[in-house]
Amino acid sequence: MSELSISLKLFGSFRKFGQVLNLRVPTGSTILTVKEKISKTIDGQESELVFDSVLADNDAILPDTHILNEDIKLSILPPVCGG
Amino acid sequence: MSELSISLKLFGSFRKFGQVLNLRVPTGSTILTVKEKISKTIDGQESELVFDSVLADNDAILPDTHILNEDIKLSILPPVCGG
Amino acid sequence: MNNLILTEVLDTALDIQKAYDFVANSANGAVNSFVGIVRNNHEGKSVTGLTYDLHTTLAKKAFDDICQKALELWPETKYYVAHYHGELSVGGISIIIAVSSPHRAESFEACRYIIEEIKTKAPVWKQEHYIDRKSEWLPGHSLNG
Amino acid sequence: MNNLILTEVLDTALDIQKAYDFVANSANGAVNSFVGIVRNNHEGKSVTGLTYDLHTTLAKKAFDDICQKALELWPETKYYVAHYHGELSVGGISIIIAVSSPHRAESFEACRYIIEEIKTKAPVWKQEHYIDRKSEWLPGHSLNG
Repeated sequence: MSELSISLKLFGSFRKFGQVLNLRVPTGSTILTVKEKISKTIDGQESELVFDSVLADNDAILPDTHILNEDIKLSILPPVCGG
Repeated sequence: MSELSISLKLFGSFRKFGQVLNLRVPTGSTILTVKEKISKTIDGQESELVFDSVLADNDAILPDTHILNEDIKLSILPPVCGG
Repeated sequence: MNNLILTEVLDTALDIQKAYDFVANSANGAVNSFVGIVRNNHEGKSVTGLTYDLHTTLAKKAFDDICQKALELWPETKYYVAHYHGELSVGGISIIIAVSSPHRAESFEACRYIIEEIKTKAPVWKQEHYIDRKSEWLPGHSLNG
Repeated sequence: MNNLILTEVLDTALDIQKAYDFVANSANGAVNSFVGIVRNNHEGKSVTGLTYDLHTTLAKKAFDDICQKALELWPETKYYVAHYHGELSVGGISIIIAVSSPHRAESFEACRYIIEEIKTKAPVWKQEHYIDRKSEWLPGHSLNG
């Protein structure tokens, strides 16, 4: 099964895990699958927060059903509190 | 019948009649009487505006029923539109 | 009147930074401010400027009283009000109101309250000057009762 | 994005006069502005400062989109939004929003709309620093759906 690489930029309370998380998931994975992978990668810490967060590329938020077919740079955006 | 002097400072659209109007009214006149006197003094021009206005000393607006017993400096305050 | 309220009637240019600096306060996370500007048109007429006439003493007293009332309605707020006295061209600032409060909702509410109260209760009058060199005192709200 | 909207993410001090100068316009008689300030306390804890984390690209895009939507809701308005990125001490300015409009009601409404939208839709996070040297990322609104 082929895999793709994700470079995941971390924001807000995910920063305690570093600036970037490098992940590999099967080609054709959905964003939801990526979230499950993130949750495992950080040992189930902040698991609820991962699923309350959204993943985005540099243009827009990607829905949980979005399918990934190639290497990509993503950001994980936890719940926001600007202003 | 004794009289008292009123020095009436003019504001807003009353400024076309000058800075100050000097009036004499019977001692014991009410503010309403003063308004009637003002209206006569400016020949009935702006008569409606006189009765839509209030008279004030330097501390507060005086009600129409307020009685004057001595010489006084007043201001006539037409309807306001600040800001 | 106290260190929570500063009101001024000025014949020099009004200063937004001054308004902010007075109300800013480390316990208050929000500042809302309102600035009134002389517009280039009014009811279809081209306006070149405005003359602001005030009863200086009673206007300042009205501003103080309005802020004091707001302070009772929205505790822990702080107020700055400055109103221009004299002639202004288009673009000139006629009024600055700034309100600080612990949270944002009160800052918006109290600032709106102040401008609405000033419009109907403070002895201030406006004379509009038009492009054809005519002028007109604007109608307003009677202070009667 | 156009001459009616200017949004910025800055790591230098935000400037109230700049906000005013951008939105001021001779056809618009009203400017409402909102300034967010780092408070010295939050939910009973003594705060020494805040770190503002932003996804710079998406935050600026969110500010632009929010202003564009407001412009459709309140025509003839003009917008400035600046958000600070980095660390601020108590009293520091985290956000400035300024809106000009022909009449005052829209300036208040649109400015309030912008801050509420930013609070729930822009990718911005706050880490509070307390007097005991501990820190905490604040909870927020999920961008999910």
